[in-house]
Parts: sequence; structure tokens; C-alpha cells
Amino acid sequence: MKRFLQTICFIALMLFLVACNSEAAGTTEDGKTKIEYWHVNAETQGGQTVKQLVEDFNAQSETVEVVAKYNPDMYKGLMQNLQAEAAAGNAPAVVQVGWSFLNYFSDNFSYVSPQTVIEQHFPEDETFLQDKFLPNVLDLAKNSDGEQVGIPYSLSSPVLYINRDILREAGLDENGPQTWEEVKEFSKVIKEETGKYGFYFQEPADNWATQALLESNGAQFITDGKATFASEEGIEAYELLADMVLEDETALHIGWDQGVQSFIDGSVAMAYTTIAQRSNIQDNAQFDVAAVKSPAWEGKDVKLPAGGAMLTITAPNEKEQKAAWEFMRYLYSIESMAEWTKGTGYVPPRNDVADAENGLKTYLEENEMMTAAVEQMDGVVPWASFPGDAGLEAEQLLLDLRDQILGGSISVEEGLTSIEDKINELLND
Amino acid sequence: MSALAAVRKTLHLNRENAIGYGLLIPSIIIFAVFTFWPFLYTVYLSFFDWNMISPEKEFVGIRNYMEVLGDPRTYQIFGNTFLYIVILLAINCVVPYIFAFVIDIVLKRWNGFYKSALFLPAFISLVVGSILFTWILNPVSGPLAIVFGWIGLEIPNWTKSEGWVILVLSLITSWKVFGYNFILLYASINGISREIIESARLDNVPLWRIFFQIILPMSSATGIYVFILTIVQSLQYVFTPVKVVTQGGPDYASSNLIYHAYHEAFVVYRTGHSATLSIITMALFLILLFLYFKFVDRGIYYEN
Amino acid sequence: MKINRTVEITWHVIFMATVIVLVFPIIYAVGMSFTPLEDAYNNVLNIIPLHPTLENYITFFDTLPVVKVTMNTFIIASVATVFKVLTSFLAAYAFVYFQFKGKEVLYFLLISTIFIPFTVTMIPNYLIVSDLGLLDSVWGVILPQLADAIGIFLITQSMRSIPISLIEVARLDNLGHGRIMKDIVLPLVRPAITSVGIWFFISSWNEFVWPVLILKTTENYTLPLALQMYISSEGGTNFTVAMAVSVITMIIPLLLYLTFQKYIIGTFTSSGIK
Amino acid sequence: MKEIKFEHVKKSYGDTEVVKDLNFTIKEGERLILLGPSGCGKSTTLRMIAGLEDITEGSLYMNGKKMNDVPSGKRNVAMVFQNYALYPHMTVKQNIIYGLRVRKLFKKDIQSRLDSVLDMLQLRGLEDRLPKDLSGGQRQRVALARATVKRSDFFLLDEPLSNLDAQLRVSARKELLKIHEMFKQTMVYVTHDQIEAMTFADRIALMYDGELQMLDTPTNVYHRPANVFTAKFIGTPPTNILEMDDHNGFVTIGEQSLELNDMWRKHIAERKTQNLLFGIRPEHIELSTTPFSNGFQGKVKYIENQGNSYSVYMDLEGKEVVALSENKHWHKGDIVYFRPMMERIHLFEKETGDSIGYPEELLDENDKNKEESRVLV
Repeated sequence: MKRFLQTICFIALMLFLVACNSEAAGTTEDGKTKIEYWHVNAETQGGQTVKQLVEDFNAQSETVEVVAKYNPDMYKGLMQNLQAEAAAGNAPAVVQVGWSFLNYFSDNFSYVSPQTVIEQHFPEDETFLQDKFLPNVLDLAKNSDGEQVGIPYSLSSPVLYINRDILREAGLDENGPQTWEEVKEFSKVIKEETGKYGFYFQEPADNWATQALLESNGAQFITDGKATFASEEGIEAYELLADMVLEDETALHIGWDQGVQSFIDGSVAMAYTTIAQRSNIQDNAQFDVAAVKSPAWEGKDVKLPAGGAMLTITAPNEKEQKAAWEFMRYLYSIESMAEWTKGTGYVPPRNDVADAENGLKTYLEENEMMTAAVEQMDGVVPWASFPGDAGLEAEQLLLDLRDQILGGSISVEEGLTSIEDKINELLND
Repeated sequence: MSALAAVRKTLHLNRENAIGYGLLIPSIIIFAVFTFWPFLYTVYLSFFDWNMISPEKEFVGIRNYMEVLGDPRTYQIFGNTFLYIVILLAINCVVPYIFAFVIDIVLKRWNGFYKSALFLPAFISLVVGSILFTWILNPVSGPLAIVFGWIGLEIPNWTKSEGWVILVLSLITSWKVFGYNFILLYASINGISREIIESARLDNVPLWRIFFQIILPMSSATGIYVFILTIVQSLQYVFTPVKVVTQGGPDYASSNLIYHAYHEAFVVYRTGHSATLSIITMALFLILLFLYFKFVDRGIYYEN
Repeated sequence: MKINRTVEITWHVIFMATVIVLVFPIIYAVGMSFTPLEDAYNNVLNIIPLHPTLENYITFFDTLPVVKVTMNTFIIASVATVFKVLTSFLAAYAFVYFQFKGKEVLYFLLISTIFIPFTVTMIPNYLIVSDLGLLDSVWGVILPQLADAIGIFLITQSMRSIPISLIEVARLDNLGHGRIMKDIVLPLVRPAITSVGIWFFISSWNEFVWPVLILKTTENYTLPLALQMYISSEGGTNFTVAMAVSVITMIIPLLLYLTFQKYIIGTFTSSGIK
Repeated sequence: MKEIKFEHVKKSYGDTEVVKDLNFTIKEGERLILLGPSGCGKSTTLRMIAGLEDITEGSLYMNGKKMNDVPSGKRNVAMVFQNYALYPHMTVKQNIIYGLRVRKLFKKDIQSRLDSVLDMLQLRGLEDRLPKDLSGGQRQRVALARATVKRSDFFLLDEPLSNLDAQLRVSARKELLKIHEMFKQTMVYVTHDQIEAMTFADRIALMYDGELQMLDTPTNVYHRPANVFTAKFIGTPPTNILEMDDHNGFVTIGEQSLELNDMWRKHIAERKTQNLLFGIRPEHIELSTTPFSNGFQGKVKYIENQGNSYSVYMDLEGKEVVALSENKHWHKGDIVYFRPMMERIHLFEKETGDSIGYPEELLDENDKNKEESRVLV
């Protein structure tokens, strides 16, 4: 033991004496511009693809070297790190910014609009954005002042995963419910026939799915910079979910990971969650699993907020900004986009990837579950992002409200109304 | 020169004492830079409204304090913190105390095995523990739920129920903390002279009396140390499972002062509120600090 | 000492139950790390894998430079441990064997840092490390951890229990402080130092919150951070790979513990804090 | 000159004076015992010699050099501690030679010193044991050995035998004498045990309350106590001290009185002192069942068996007087007559407690020589 401890001490001291070499961003030995790319893609969510894309890019680029940095805890975690970095006076070059942080990001961080960089340094790409992206998709990355903050990169939408085995066992249509009303009915039947939970509605640390549920019923999260979700339609929509959890006890109120775990192991018949979970569910479920389009409300159009993130340029100087666009242009190429979709399950933001031979044509044909997500993209609306300094607080209030409502400590009507008032008060400050 | 001499005189600085100061310099530098300065900076921040990145900090006087103390949420967090402390103390102070006593006095066999096994999880990361327990304790699909299902029991939906969530997160934390405290207390009890315990046994004193009237007072210095450590350290340990499993939810039901300070700083970016909460936490800990110097530091000295 | 037999058996049952509760998760984690994810989802109760596989470990080794990451963890843990022990030892020596002005105040100040929650120092420390250009470097993780109040406290306690006459004998032999430290005090507080050192090593090895803030690129990760790469709310958690990473994370502390458990428990018991 | 000299040495902790104005000299090669009740400052005095305590005021000379600011290690002293202070992590051998190794002595030299001390103190065969595996007596001998091998000029011992049982003490004292015979160090030895002091010392320095009470040979300390404290501290049971009211040549206790003989009357007259205390050791009182012509009458209160003799506690007009008797037939309640031996009495000034000295007739040649060296403080 003594010998062992001495060895440890010795090694430790040696290690300390070896000079520490921290390479800062800047220029590498071979004259390439070195930039940082911050992403949130865990290994289960395209981490490998990010790695591959960055490696390939570095291999073919003579002027730029990209270092990818994974940020745990999704866009919130990334924003935290960015905050700390900014407080310390640094910034990476390219950053994934989640939609819900769109306004907060543009209000608080310094960035350059991609188009500006393009016009300054890459006249040949001047029409790149306009040519390759649909206007409604590009609009997703505009802040409340109408500025193009970044370029949409990861696009996801919520779909309904169904366990056909359970549906059949309960004597229900194995193609799953088409409307929210049916979701509720199905769940009741499932509970009665099989004793299992009928439904799980994803509960992450954001209000993305909630927005889909409410806005599809005709409610509007934000109108003219004010919160307006507590409309009649909004309350009605939320009540359906609350009823399922509290009254019928057919829906599961549980954390996201645990909810998905319960769907995969067959304890829950249907799960409403992001298409990004597809590979996890598809690979691990041992039953007849399918993904169907997001349910509508009887007689109404589906409105689905885009999930995911945009890429923004936060590089502080022109050299790095230039490098940033070079890297981004590579990421937005058809081949890269296709890889990205395959690796993550996200829907490609470029309009020409899905049908291109070097894009996703064959892939989509082979992966039925993706179809639901791609097909419903015409219903995409921007993710509601509250403007101003209080935006994040407003978002947090809504999250807290979800726990209160589904925990049964407040009625939907009272909860939505009071939080709406509170948020509007905050936004007015 | 004369000023230097004066300093020397007031500090009573002869060669011998200079060595004493010298030995402290490494610690003092590290603490000054990485603890005391940050502490003062946090005090400073508690008087400003700042979101960590904006170049301007707005001086708001005691408004942060007014807001934090005026917010009913703060009192919910106080309540949670108190509940955490009570549960953690019960599991990580009272139970190990009894266990240490039992293993030292009552049990004659397998003592070595028990000690090794109970200490084992203390060596493992709480992140690992948090992920592991989230899975194991899944109220619908987890192994425990299934085993309970066989005997017709249900696991409460703990991640989403007030009260339960604190209990379970405390249990996860205890998984790691229990063994260490147990060994500390065992060491102390084991160090009590056997003659004293034996003479009590000769007088036919029942075990519980031995525990309360001999063991407890004679190991009190360690007891208080563990007591304080449980509050100060475990409350910080709980941070990891809270962050990994619930992020303070549902509706702040699992948040405590430490996590809430983090939440204010890094989730909603209200640095001033976060600093204020930290300062309030410090003030509460100060009471413990007082206890510590009153009993542990000197108590231990005399116990030797 | 005669103990009632039923009392003894009852306590054995209680201890066994506690041991199972504490140890089961570790065994479960090991089992799951050799199980395909699909089986893990669908047969949660199979501690012994139905279809044993190394796939989870292979995935881990494929996605991260595991050796480098383990080295990082080891460097951080051992350098921090050595320095904490060293600074604590020197400080304790000063507090116990010198009488200088302001000693009590300094002791009070240093010990009181135990009571400062990490949230207080987190932001300013981040700024300092960043100013020093040590972001994304193991040294940035190590730097604020070079001294420790609990270490000072425990070693001071241990030193105070050395009879002062031992030091006086040494002084009569005209020993310098270096000699006294090395030949007399150090061997006598070795149990305390070892137990404190083991504890520092383990804490540092498992440290999570602070390295998350500092380390950015995967090459510079520590093992507990690597774990996060397989946890994602949006993409789902790859539980079995996470368990494989967990096992790798646990393996060194556990081997250390299991190999030296007699010694470690003995050390902790004899050093105690008394 | 390996002597130790105190000049107005004082030691205080804050406001408490532990040692008040010490002035004396310890002679080269002598065995001086610092004797006194606990808390009298004797250990502090020893530790000041060793350099383990700072000297608050005054000067300490050793070997003719002022030592106040010389660190312990440079004073050429060896010391044996009450708890032996053996290094628990070193073997017997390592303990003994550690100091020598630090001083970088030649290996050969170290070995020969080790060998001789191992033989002298019968430690052969124990060299590789750790202190925890030794008996109390063995530990004590190791501590002695460790101090001996240093061959220092000054050898200090702080209650070195107090943790041993009576038999071991006797043999340990012999060993100490052996060591002293061999190396003739200046030995300063602290104890609270008067037997140890009597049997071992060349001279005894008796201390009380931070002050030196008497410094003299064991014989003189016993027979010629310099003050009431010395008289009472030395000897068991302690010296009886009685007040002599308005004496006029008589020791009057209540109704009874005893006439002093001419030799004492003359001595008192020369001293011109009136208020006196009368002291007599229990072993110098004659007891009888029949009245003495010039004696007291008392009543037996109780009796203590001392083995070879009996302490008889008597009530004399409400005061307690104790006498030693070889006779065992005393009973509680007996009337007893007793008479102090006139040539063995001690008289002290009431005010200061100092002895008024002894009539010339009682002083022999030896006493007269010692007269100069006697210190009355």
C-alpha cells in the first residue's frame, strides 16, 4: 500500500511538472483557422454524425479546422455554457441554438447574421439561403424583430408512436388514432381491455409538445408579443390531457426518459414525442411499432412547432466568421444533410434533400417511420419564443404550470389564465 | 524599513513564526483566490441585477433581497431544504450511528463483510447512482416496480409527487453518503474504552441505555462532526441527483437552496437572485459554523 | 458480553437487507453493461444478461478515446489529491506546532470555507480559470482544488493527538522542521493522511459539476462527463452503454477499494476524526 | 564548567507567574533534584533549561554562556520525559540512534555507543521491537538509553520513574546512578517523590509556588529545614507545627506548656524574635503512658499502621499532633504523655515561616561547612 501510494504521488507530481499545453482557439500550426463548433448531440442523438461530418470537413478543408464541443443537457445546457463563456469574454464560432432560446440568444449574445458574412466574403453564395430553403423554414430562425439570426439546421416534429400489438389486443384500429379525441377514447379502451396505460405525452424541460397540442386546437401561444394561450381553445386542449392523467388515469405523468422507457417495454400503448426518438424506439421495441402523424383536433388543422435548432455564427472576428461560413456551407450540402438526417432522425431543412438521389430518397423509402414526420412538415410553425429579458422566466413559468396542472394542484383554466397574466406582466416590465 | 520593523513587531515575527506563516502560504493563496475572493464577489453580485453576460450590472441595493425574501417560492425552497436536512440526517446520521453501535457491540460475526459492503457505494459516482436509480425506480417499468407488482404493490410516481421526490432523491444521495458516515462513527465508537462498556454490561444496563448514556456522549464530537457534514455536504451532494433526475421539479418540489441558486444563475440567468440565495444559505450555515467551533473543534481536542 | 440471540438475528437480517439495497445497484449496473439495450428495455429483471455482449463497451471505446479520458480523470484525481494532502499537511503542521499571531483567526477562516456552498464560488472561479486560459484543460479543473479545509481539519486533529513530548525530543536533537515533519509527524499521521488522501482521490475522480463547466472537447473529458454523452432527453438515453461507461468509471475506485479494503477500513477506523 | 546558573529567571504565562525570580547554580557533575508538589514550577524550570520554554525575564547560563535564545538542539542536553516520548513508529534501536544519525556521527561510533548502552541497560534482544511491544520498565530503559547515547553534558529527567512500580523504581535508580557514574553529566531530575529525592540527589532544590524554598543536601533538607514548607513537605507523616503563644522560653499549647532548654532559650534571645512556630517531626517525639517531667498530655484519636511502626494521632488541647511509635499497644481514647526531643526541634519565625536556625551546640563540623552554601530564600 505504501509503495502504491508513493507511486501515485510520484506519477502525479511528474504529470504536474509536465507543462500544461492548452491550445486556445486561433491558428493551428499548419496555418489553418481553428474554430469551435458547439452542439448538443449526445451519442444517442447523432453525436457520431457530428464527429464524422467534422472529420470529413477538416480532411477536405485547407484553411479551416473545426473542433466540435458537445454540450450536455440539450439547448439549455449549451446556453449555460455559452453564458459562462461569454462572461469570460470568449465565444465559439458556430453554435446550435434551440428555437426556444431564439429571442434570448439574439437579445443577449453578439452574433452575425449568416447572410451578412456571406455578402462580405462569399459573393458566390449570395443566393444560397434563398435558393435552398423554403421561406417558411427560414422564417423559423427570425427573431421577434424579424432579423435572420441563424439558419435552421435540426428540424424535428412530434409524432405519435403506437404499439400496434396493444391496439390489436384492445380491439382498436391498428393504424392508431387520428384525432386527440380519439387518443382519449383509445386510451380508455386500452386501460379497460389490457390494464395498461394508454398514452404518454412527452414532458421535457420545454413547452414544445404543449404548444403543438394547444395551437392545433386553434389557440395561439403568442400574439403580437403577448401570451395568449389561455384562450377557450387552449384551455379545452390542455384539459383533455389533464383529464387523461387525472380523471381517466389512462395517461402517464412521468419524466421523459422514464416515459419512453415505459413505451419501449410495452407498458404504455402510445407515446407522443419527437421524431428524434425514432431510432431509440425502433431499435429497442420488441413489438409491432409504428409512428403516425401528429393527431389533429376534430375538424381543425394541425399546427406543429418546429423542434430542433438553428446554426448561428458567434465568431468574434472576420477571420473566424469566414471560417464559420465555410464550415456551415459544408454542413448544409445535400450529402451532409442526408447524413445528418440519417444520424439524428431530424427532418432536413433544405427543400431539395428529401428527393435527391444523393440525398435521402432511398433512405426515406426504407424508413417508414420517418415518413410521418416529413409529411407533416407543411404544418410547421415557429416555436413560440417569448421576447425580451423575461423570456426564459416566462418559459419556466409554463413548465412549472405543467407540473401543477398534471399534478392536480390547480385547474387548467385557473392555471393557464393566471400564468398568462403573470407572463404578460413580466413581458411588460 | 521602520514600517517593516513595525509589522514584524506586531506580528511577533521571529524566524520560527515566519516558518509557520510560510507553511500556510500555499493554502492561503488557494483559498484566497478560489474561495474568499469568489465569496466577496458573490456578496457584491447580490446587490446587482445582472444576467452574467450583459456588460452592465445595474446596482439595485437590497432589492434582490427584498424580492427573494418576498417570493413565496423561496419559502417553499426553505421548506424543501429543511425536509432534505431532516431526511438526510435521519438516514445518514441517526441510522449509521445505530448501525455503528450495533456492529461494534451486538454483532459478533460477519462484521468485516458488513463494513466492507456498507462502505462500498461511497466510492462510486453519484451521477452513476442517479442514472441507475432513475432506471431501477421507474414507477411503471423499473425492476422494483415489477417486483412490487408481483405482490400487488405500486411504486408511487415519485418523480412527479411532492414529498416522495425529496425522499427518493435523499435515498439516492444516501446510497453514497451512508457508508462514509457509518465508518466515521464506527471509528469513534470503536475507540471508546471497552472497560467502560463492559462495566456497564456487568451492571446489566440494557443496550439502548448503553447507547444513549455511554456511546452517544463519548462519541459526541464525531457525532456533531457527522451531523454538520451531513447538512453541509449532503445538501451539496443532493445537487447531482436533483440536476440529473428532476431539475428541481415538479414545480420546485425537489429543489433546495443550493440547487435553486444554481437554477437562478444558470437556467433563468438571474445572477443577483442566485447570489442572494447563496448568501442566505451561507447565513444559515453560519449557525452551524458556530456550533462547529463551539463543540467539535475543541471537543475533539479534549477527547484525545 | 452476552447478547440475546433473537436480538442478534434481527440485526443480522437488518444488516443483510441494507447490504443488499446498497450493493444490488452496483451488480445490476455490471449486468446491464453486458446486456443489449433491447434486452435491457424488455427484460429489466435479468441481472445476468440473456444475450451477453460486449457491444456496449465497444460502442464506448469507439466513440471516445477511453484511455485518454481515463488518463485525464486519473491526472485530475491524483494531482488534486497530492496537492490537497500536501497543503493540508503543511497548514496543519503550522497550526499545531507554531504560535504565531492571528493563528486562531486564520484557522477559523480556513475551516469556515467548509460552509461555503459551491454555488457561491462557481461563477467567479469560472471567470478566473478562463482568464488564466485554462478552460478546456485538466489544469483548469485541478487549480481551484489544490487546498481543502476538511483535509486541514482532519490532519490537524490527527496531529494534535501526537504527544507534544515527541516533538520536544526531536527539538532537543536539534532537528529542523523538515526532519521533524518527515521522520516523526508524517509517519504518525500517516493513517489520517491515507484516509484523507483516498477520500480526496475518490471525490475528485467522481467530480461532476465543476469539470462539466470547464472541459469542452471530448478528448479532455473525465469519465463522469463521458457518461453524459449517452444521456440525452431528446435522443433517448442509451442505458446499457451508460452502464458500460459507469462500470469503467467505477472500476478503478472499486478495484482500489476491494484490493485494499482491509487496509482502507482499518485506516479510516484508526484515523477516525476522533 | 558544565554548570547551570539561574539569574533572576522568571516565567509567566500572561498574568500568571509560574516561576518567580530563580537564583541558583547547579554544579558541574552533580545530581540535582528539583522537588516539589505538582504545579510548583519545577517542570517549567527543567523545560527552561532544555529550551522548551521561553524565559520571560532574567538570564540562564549554561557552561558559562547565556542560553536564553539558544534553541534546544544547540544546548547539548539530553532529556527523559515522564511518558518516555518514544517514537511509536520506530524500533528500539531506531529510537536510540535516531538522534545520533541526525547528527551524522560515524556508523562505527554509533554502533559502539549503541552496543554499550544496550548492555548497560539490559536491552539486548529487544532492539527490533516497537515500543508498543515493550513493558513499562523496558520502555523506561529505552528512554534512558536514548538520552544516554547522546553523551550530553546535561542530562535532564522529568519524573522519569513515576510510571513504574516500586520495585522497578529501585532498579531504575540504580541504573541511573550507573549512568551518572560513567558519564558524570550534570543531572537535573524533577520529581515529586521525596524518597526518590533523598536516595538519589547530591542536592535537593525544593520548590513551591514558583519559588525555591531550599537548596541543600538531602540530610540538611531533612534535619535543618530552612522554612516551615520544607519541614512539612519532607518526611511522612509531616512535621508537627505548633504555635507558641507568648513563649518566654515556653511552648504553650492551651493550658499546657513545655519549657525549652537553655541552649534554645539562648538561641532565641540572640535572634530577638518573639513570634515563633514550633516544629517537631513525629519520629522525634517520645511517647509514654506515664507523665514526663517536662512534656504534654494528650488523647489518642486514631492510629495508622505503617508496617514497621505506628503513627499515633493525638489531640492536644484541640490541636492534632502525630508521633511515631514502635509500640502497638496504643488505643483510641487512651491518655498519652509525650515529649519532643529537645535536640530535634525546629523553630520558625511566624511571620515569614523561615527557620531561626539552630543553637551552636547542635551544629557539627559538617553543618558548619555547609552553612555558606545553604540558601535561605
